Amino acid sequence: MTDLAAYTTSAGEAFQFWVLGTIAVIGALCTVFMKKAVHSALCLAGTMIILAVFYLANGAYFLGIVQVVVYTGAIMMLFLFVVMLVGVTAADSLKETIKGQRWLALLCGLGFGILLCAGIGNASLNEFNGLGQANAGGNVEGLAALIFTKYVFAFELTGALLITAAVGAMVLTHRERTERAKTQRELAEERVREGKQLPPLPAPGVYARHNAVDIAGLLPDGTASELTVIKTLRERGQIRDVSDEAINDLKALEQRAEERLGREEEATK
Amino acid sequence: MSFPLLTATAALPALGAIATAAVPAARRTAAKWLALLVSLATLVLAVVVLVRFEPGGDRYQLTESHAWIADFGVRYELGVDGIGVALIALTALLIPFVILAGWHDADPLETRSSRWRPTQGFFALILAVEAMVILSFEATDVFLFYIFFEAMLIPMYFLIGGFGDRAHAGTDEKAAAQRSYAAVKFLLYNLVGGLIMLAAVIGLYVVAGNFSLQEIAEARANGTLDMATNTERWLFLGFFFAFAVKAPLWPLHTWLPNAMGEATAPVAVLITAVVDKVGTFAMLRFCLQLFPEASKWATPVILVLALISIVYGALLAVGQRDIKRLVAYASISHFGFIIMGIFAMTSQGQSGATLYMVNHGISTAALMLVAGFLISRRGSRLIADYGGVQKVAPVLAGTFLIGSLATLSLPGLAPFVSEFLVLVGTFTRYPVIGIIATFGIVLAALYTLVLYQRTMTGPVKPEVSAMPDLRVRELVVVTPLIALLIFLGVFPKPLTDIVNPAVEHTMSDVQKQDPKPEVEAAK
Amino acid sequence: MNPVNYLYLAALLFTIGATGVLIRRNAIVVFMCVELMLNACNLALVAFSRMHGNLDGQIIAFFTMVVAAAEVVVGLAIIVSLFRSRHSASVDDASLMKL
Amino acid sequence: MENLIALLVAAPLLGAAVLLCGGRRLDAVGHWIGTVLAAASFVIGAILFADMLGKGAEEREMTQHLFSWVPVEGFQADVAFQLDQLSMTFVLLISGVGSLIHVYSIGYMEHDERRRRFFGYLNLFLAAMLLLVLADNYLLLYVGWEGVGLASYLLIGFWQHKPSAATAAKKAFLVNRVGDMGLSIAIMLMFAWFGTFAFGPVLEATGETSEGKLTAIGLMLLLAACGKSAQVPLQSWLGDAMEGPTPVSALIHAATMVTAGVYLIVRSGAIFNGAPDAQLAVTVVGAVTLLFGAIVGCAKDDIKKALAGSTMSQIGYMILAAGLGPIGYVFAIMHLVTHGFFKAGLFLGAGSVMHGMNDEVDMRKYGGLRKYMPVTFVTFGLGYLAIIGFPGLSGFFSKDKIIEAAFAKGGTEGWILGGVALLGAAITAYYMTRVMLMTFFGEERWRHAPTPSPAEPSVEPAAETHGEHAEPHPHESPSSMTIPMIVLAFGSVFAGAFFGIGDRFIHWLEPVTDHAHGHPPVSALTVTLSTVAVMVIGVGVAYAQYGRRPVPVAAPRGSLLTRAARRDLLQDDFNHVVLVRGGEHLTRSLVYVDHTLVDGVVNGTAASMGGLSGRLRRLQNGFARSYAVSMFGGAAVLIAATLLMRAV
Repeated sequence: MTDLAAYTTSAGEAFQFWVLGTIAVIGALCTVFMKKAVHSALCLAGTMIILAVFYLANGAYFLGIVQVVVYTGAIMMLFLFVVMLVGVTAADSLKETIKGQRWLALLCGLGFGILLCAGIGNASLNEFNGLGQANAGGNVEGLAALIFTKYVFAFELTGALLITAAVGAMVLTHRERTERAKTQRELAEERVREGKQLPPLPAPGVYARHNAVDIAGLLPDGTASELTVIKTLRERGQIRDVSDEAINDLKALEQRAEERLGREEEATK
Repeated sequence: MSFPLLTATAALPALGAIATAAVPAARRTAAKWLALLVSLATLVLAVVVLVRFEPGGDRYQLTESHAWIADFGVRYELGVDGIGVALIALTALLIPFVILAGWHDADPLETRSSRWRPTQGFFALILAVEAMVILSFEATDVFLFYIFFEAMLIPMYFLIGGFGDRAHAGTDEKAAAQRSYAAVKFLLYNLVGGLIMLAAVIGLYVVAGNFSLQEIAEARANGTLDMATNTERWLFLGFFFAFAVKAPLWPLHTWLPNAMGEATAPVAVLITAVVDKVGTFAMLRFCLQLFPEASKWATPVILVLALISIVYGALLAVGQRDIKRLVAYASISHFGFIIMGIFAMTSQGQSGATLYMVNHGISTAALMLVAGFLISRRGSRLIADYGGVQKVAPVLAGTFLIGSLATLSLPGLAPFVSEFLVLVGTFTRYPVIGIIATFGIVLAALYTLVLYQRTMTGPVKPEVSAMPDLRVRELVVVTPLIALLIFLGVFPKPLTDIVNPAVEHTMSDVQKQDPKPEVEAAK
Repeated sequence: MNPVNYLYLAALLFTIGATGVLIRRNAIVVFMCVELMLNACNLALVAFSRMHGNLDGQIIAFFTMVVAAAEVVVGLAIIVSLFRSRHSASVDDASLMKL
Repeated sequence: MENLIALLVAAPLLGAAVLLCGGRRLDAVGHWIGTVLAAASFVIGAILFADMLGKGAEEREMTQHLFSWVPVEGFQADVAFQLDQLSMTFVLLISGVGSLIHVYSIGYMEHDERRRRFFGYLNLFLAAMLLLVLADNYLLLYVGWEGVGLASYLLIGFWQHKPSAATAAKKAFLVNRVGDMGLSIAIMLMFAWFGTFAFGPVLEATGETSEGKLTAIGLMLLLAACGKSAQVPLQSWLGDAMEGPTPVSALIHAATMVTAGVYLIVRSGAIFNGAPDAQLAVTVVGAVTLLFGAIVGCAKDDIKKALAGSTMSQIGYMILAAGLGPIGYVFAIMHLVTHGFFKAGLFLGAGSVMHGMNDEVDMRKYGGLRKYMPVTFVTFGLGYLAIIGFPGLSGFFSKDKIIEAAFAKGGTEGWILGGVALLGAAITAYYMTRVMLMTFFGEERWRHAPTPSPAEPSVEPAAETHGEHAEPHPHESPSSMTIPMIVLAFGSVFAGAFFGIGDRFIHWLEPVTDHAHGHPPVSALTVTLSTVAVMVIGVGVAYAQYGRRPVPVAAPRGSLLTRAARRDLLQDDFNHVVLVRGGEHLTRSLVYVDHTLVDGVVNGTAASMGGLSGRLRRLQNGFARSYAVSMFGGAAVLIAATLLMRAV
């Protein structure tokens, strides 16, 4: 009885595993196949939360919490920030540019997965003893005891690694100014020399009834000018074309005039 | 434990090379003198070796032996037999002349920066080559020999590729390209040969269990170590291939004309007179001694190849337009003679081959160095650019003529003795080959005399009309060589006395007797 | 249920992540896939630690997280500077390794 | 006494060394040094000769062993000399004529700035030639053999700035080298079969050797002799060799060097005696050359070339005689000596004529010179009478004996050879008379004919002072030139009689060459009479053609034979077309083969390697992701591998 229990888990956990596991896999797939980086990030976040649950279920309470706080809380947010910074690029499209890359990748993935499963399959994983006595003094205390005794060196090293990473990130992102900033005059002269777009870019937004940033300014012939809206919005396809608004307004005006005239005909009768 | 004479003989130029390389850029002349003095000191040591060596004594003398790589039984074993002594003497003798002849060959071009130090490099490399060559003549440990046999290539590569004729020094792009091509070709050919030999060396170790030439040879001799026929043949081929490339034997010869054509005359002398001798020397010492049966097995093929080399090299020499390439092909023909003499397996042939190594070294040095002086004056290697030099520079022409006559092995000059010995030695065992080889002497006369006629005689060409005759430095280089040629041609006894015992040893290695003359046989 | 399933799940996620790394061009998404792979490993480690009944597995998982964090910081920094320099976050644009 | 032998060689060798290495400071006295040393060698020779005469016929041979030259296992080559009657004859001839020609050259080369070197070369030649005849083994003889070849190369090409001279020199050396090849092969055969190549043992060993081997050796020796003695088919170089200064032509290409082949054959008599086939070959070569040279001699207008042709034919006589075996050896040598005298004299005379005629060599531009250069005329005339075998003069005795011996060969070949010899005598008389008449008699064709640019560069003041195209002023040569001519003329008159009467020469040489009396089918008197008869006929014909009628200045087109003869019977053309052209094509094609085939194989391998790597390089497309794929695949493969390993 006990050793049977040793080999299986409770039905509740099984249920939880099958449900959440499915979702986790779906999330992972979405991460890979979603077109927009934001969506991938969100799906990944979801998968991570589910994993956190699994950690908890496996008696890794500390890790579960850390997973939620550090990963889902910090790292994924970091990702989102970067996505925001970078904006949408042509790289987002799922169209493959390298010949045969996708099929190769899928093939390798498939084979790898199968092999991995096979490996797990014929690995002799018969012993199964839960974390009963390991977590007896509390999971966090257990971890702490190990980290600060057995793995203290590794711990110190990771600390050093973190600091290095922080410094490295700063170094990388901090842009070193090698040449002095161009003055207004120089910029102007440069523009004249290049000869394209001498005056400042046209402002977006005809009619101030909208949030004008996403509305292309109209050229004299009524078509929208690309120059007036920022690239990212354009690539996200979030620009609203209002070039036909004027016509709509005109239609509305005529309609109203007709209504009024019609009423007057009735009056004279 | 007496004074390690052999080590000293090799170590001196090695240290000299380092010292020369270390001379600061400004002190160019100092570097030249240093190199010259070191080479002369080496010559003195070589003479001491020559004196200390007793022709009648043991086969290997002045031996030294220290453990080196104990795990693989590699030992630092040195020792010389008569052949080695003669060749060491030749090397030590030629290097000072090479240095003197190349006195100005490596002066930096004004265009380069002052920190550029070609001169130091040039002379340091020459000394390095000398050290390695001498060591490979001394090494009696197969692995040790292999190391120097290969290491030699590195300085040679830089000497060929780095220093061209003053005629078209570095400035001329095309010449530079050809030069690097020649250098790479030289390197690749010899490397391939060396690698195959390395495989054979390892194979030998697997079979014999150590690298010591003497031990293996004794074991072979008294039957304690018997190889399977095929093993022996494969190992033999491995060794022979490397030596045939170095020697060079037809059809592995094509690197030599390029290398000698592109390198400066002194370096060309270094190649053909010194470095290539290691190949023929090694055939005599390693192939015959370690694999006597296989040697006998391969003899017919090798003789035919050597014969082809003789005739083919001579014919191609006739066809050349370039003085240095002509000498190169002549050397190929001569190496054919040497190899033929070695594998004729008669004491005349092998003594002849050994003498030939020495004499060919001296005669080619004489001819090539004079040709170098000629080229440096006119700035062209093409025969067609010369004519009537004899009128304006008689001494130059005279020395050139003597060099040519030595090359066609005129009786009274050293090469004749060796060539005739080789021919006789071959003839007594393989008459047909001997007779065909004799055509070589007619062809030799053809190409040397055509060369002399086209360059030295005839109406004086305007380009050469202002050509100065030999200077003192150049005379100092040429005169001793010519004197030596004549002396060894008239009285080669001192040389033969040293060589003969060694040859008898080799003959006994391959268990061959000279064919008895029929009249005595009849009696 | 046999907790070995956790391992199968981990393997699956890892493979998906790896494939993602291979087929996505947006550096950020590639990065996310790497994270996914790391998480899969963590899951496996946690499962192992449960099987063996000691906390070493969790410790390793913990270290993995820390390292992942560091890696993310640096990686994202790289991506940002890359984007700055060549106005694109596509990994294919950085193809200077070609001869 | 023996120790003097080495001095014979050493004296001129020393001279050569001193003169060639001495440099310009010796220019003033160089020629005297050379002459004195040559004379010294002659004096030593004379002393030895006197000593030799003092001994009995049998113990006259002396030897001197200097040192062991090439001591190698089973191969003994010594520097040792052997002086017997045969060598002695040559020594006297060489050093004697040599010294005379040294004296002559003092005058002849007076105005050549390279006279010192010329004398150095002459001494070198003397040394080599004496070494050749004094050596006691074939290898040392070979050294002298090639040494004289070198000397003749240097002297023919002495005026190197003339391309023709340089080419002629090279040609001479090369053709000689072909002969040398024969000699060296012969030596190898001796070594292989007898284990030695010293005269003594070899010639003894001939007894117990098969005829075939002796024939082989003999033929090889014959090849060598052909090369050195300008016998068909290797005769082509002699004509061109006339490019050299005239004293050289007299000394080397008439008196001494070209007779080395005769010496070789006579010296190796024992071998030939044992090989009748080889002997026959020798006689045939001799006979053919005899006619060949004579015919060529008839057609040449260049006085030296005409004399060269006659030299060829006279040596043909000697070779013929030498081929006859014991009945001929002595006469071969005898004719050799007398020929040495009169032919040298003739050449010196020719030189003297050219000396007076601005180096004009074309006999058609001579004529009537006898009253301008009487001494030359007389000496030349005596030499002429000697060579055509005028009764009583030296040529008569020697040539007549050879013809007898030829008949005495017996059988049809005896008749054939004898007939050829007779015919040769007639032709000799013809062309020599022609030379004589064209040069010294007839009207003075040089009066109005402007001399074309001379064949030899002007080294005399005559040419330098009144330029190239001025009309020549024939004048007698200085005494330094005439005295040797007189001496030689004296020799050519009396030598024959001295040797022939009482068979002195036979007794002198017999111990070495063992003489056998030949018995011609017809009486000796008949032979002699017929010889004189054909001589008279030859002279008569020549007189009819050139004495009676005026000689045209421009050579007439002449018959086909004449034109062929002018071109050395087309032998040169043959050589040129077959050997030179063929060789050129061969070498050129070989150069191509070497570059494309032998080298191409290697470069081809290299190129294919390069192509392969280039194709592999495509895989490196630089996209990180494709690298990642390969990594991933690799990982998969690794896992598979491990699993498999676990499985099995």
